[in-house]
Amino acid sequence: MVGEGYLGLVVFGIVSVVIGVALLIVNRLLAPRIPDPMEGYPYECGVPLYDKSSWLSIDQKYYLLGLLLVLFDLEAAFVFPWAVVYKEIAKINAGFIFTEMFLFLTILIVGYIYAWKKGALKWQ
Amino acid sequence: MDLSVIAFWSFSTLAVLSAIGVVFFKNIIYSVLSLISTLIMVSGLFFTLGAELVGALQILIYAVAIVVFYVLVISTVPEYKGKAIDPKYMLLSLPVGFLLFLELAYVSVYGAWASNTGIFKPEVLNEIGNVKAVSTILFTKFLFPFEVASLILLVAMIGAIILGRKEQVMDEEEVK
Amino acid sequence: MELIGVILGLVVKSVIFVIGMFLLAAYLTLVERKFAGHIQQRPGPLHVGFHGLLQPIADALKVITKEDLVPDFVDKLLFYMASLLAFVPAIMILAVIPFGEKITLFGYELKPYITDLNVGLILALALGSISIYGVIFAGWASNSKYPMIGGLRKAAVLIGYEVALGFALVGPIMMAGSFSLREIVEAQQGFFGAFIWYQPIAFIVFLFAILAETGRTPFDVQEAEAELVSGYNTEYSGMKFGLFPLAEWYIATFVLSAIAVILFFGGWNGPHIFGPFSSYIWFLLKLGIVFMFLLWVHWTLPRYRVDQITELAWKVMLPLTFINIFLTAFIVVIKG
Amino acid sequence: MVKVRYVERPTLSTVEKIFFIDFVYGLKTTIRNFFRKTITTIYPKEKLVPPKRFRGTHAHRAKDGNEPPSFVVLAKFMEIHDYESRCVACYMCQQACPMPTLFKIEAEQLPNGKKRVTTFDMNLLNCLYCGLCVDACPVDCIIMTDEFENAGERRNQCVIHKDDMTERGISFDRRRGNEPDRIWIDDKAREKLWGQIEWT
Repeated sequence: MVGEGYLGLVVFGIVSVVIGVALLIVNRLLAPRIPDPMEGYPYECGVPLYDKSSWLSIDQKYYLLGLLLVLFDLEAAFVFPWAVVYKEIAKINAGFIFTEMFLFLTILIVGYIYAWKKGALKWQ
Repeated sequence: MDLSVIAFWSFSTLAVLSAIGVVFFKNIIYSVLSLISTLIMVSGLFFTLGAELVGALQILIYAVAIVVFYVLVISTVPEYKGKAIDPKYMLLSLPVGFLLFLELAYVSVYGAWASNTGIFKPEVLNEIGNVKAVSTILFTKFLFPFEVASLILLVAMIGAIILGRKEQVMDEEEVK
Repeated sequence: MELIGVILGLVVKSVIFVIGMFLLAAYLTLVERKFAGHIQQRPGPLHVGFHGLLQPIADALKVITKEDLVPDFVDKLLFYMASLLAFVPAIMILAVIPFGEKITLFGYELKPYITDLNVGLILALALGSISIYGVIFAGWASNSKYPMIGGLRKAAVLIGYEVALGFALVGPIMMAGSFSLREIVEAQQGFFGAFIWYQPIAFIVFLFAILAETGRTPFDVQEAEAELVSGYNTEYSGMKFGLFPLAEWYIATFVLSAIAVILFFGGWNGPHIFGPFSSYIWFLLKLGIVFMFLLWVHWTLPRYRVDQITELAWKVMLPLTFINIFLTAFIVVIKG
Repeated sequence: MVKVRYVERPTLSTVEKIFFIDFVYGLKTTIRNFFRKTITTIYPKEKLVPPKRFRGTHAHRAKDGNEPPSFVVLAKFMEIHDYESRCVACYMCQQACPMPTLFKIEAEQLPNGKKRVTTFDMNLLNCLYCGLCVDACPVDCIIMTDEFENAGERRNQCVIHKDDMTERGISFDRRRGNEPDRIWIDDKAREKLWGQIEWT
């Protein structure tokens, strides 16, 4: 059964969550609580706050690279299975499996070069 | 009760719950968090069904790349805009969502009826592992869709660059 | 009933692994502080215990008894959750890492790992990236400028190294023909079987990605002390704060250098000169060397700018990985 | 008109780029430091002796026979006994001080027509140890010593008075009075750390 190996992963995850939460709770219980009027003030190097919230719009310089990341990660998802079987298929028919990925990667490298030339990889 | 049945029900319950969270959380960051949770739970579903490669790639691509992209987008949206709920979008989104649901239901029911085990019997699968089975199938039987996928990715990349570049937008304004 | 026994065994094993990792990480702080101190010609911790040997315990006690401050304008739930979100995925990578061969001791078979998965490598990669969310959300939840900028910078770094890391792993996977970390180690037999001899480019890219992922110096933009007071964890205190450096600097660095050892240095392979524990000793020895090298780099280099990191990743590292993939394809065909 | 000179950034050669030569140089430097002896002093256990010119806590020189000629003139109008503070209450230090509230100097007229300094307090919490008062003093009275441990538990412990300043001045002159005036006590140690200095 394939799923059984993952039982360990799930158990480990739950244990680590429990230990992490326990640490936070222990800290909460042990720690002294000395209220101070300014203790909840956000740290701004001692200068009074300019505006209360920082959840404002920030000009994101990497919007386009974020899109490209999604595309390249998808591409990696295709390359990974290829890499796994490459060694075994190469014994039978090396030219076939190599050409296949060569085509795939070449098409994508064309896209990559296009992105580079268009300046998509730059800080905008 | 079998372990995989328990796992299936708990993963799917959590996935549905966090999917509801994605829709109904008013704070946009909480929506993203529950989106991550949904995606991880769905990958857990893949794992319980024995599709290891798909599950792992699900985490890698969806939970990392796509969510990071969402975080980038959200950081450009002010908080007050993220909280606004406009009911008029529901008019459009409800029927479209229902249509998508119907399509998915059709595909999955049809797929369950039409699929066969193919060359990989369960014994073979246990021996060589799910990953190699998927890869072998992908690079022999489904070779053409695989190469077409690269073309689709190329088109998507070019489209993204043309849409996303800031200079391009400026040019269009000048033309008008 | 059998199932409950299995789960109980797994729980005990997981607790041992997590607590062990905690103690190890605590002492890794001492190693790092001593090393950093001597690199700057100062002795590092010296007074608590013999040459500071009890310093990690003192630090842990201090962190756990600090006042648990929550600033006024933060998003409280997310504020607490972010530190867990950084810590849990980082330590979960530990579950898929094998530390050595199985040994039989007093009639029990001891497996030095929690699970051995067929897709261990991809899972480790994905979990490592998920732990970055902790940093990003910590920055967002703090609702303060420095943490916000730190979190967004980390997101930008993630965008940079993620792709290069993914493609760098393709080379070793091709050589080994598996995602399972155990099988990758078994594919590297002998001294010249280690993948570092065939994959130097992939190793350089992987090193770059480790440094970027764990926020070590050439790429530590998210907490650049000189510009952003302490970056994403400026508003944090107490154990909430303690989990961040623990996760990012110690657990993640340790675990990722373990993966580097597995991928490039032949894992636990080595001459059997230490008796039954030979494989563990080899593994920890190699891991220690990689870890110390990362520390060495951390305490040597100045910091890159954010845009420089992304440009480095996309314009240098990514083409290098493409070249590496083609070279490896040829090598595998020639080797047969 | 200001002339702007652009400095070309040093660029790496191809070989340096490919083999990370500068990176290796950096690693070499740090690892060399790693094997060197540490140069720290373990402070509360070991203490460095600061150079004579060190600007530490203030002190008053006493009337001990080494006074400058200006004091000899002024002393005729002052009621100062031997081994008492030389201060003549001229307020020059207060004038020179960038901080208006640092000094509190008071003097009184005695029945015999002479002047006696009653109060000379310095609030060191306000002091930035610039040493301007030392320059301003006409009778070489106020000096700065090598004492640097002047932290106190309360704020009023940081105010120093005339008598303890005199005491500190006497002990400073006794300890360091005959020492040559230079920064490094040991030239050899300096050369080992910094190398030979070439004067033009």
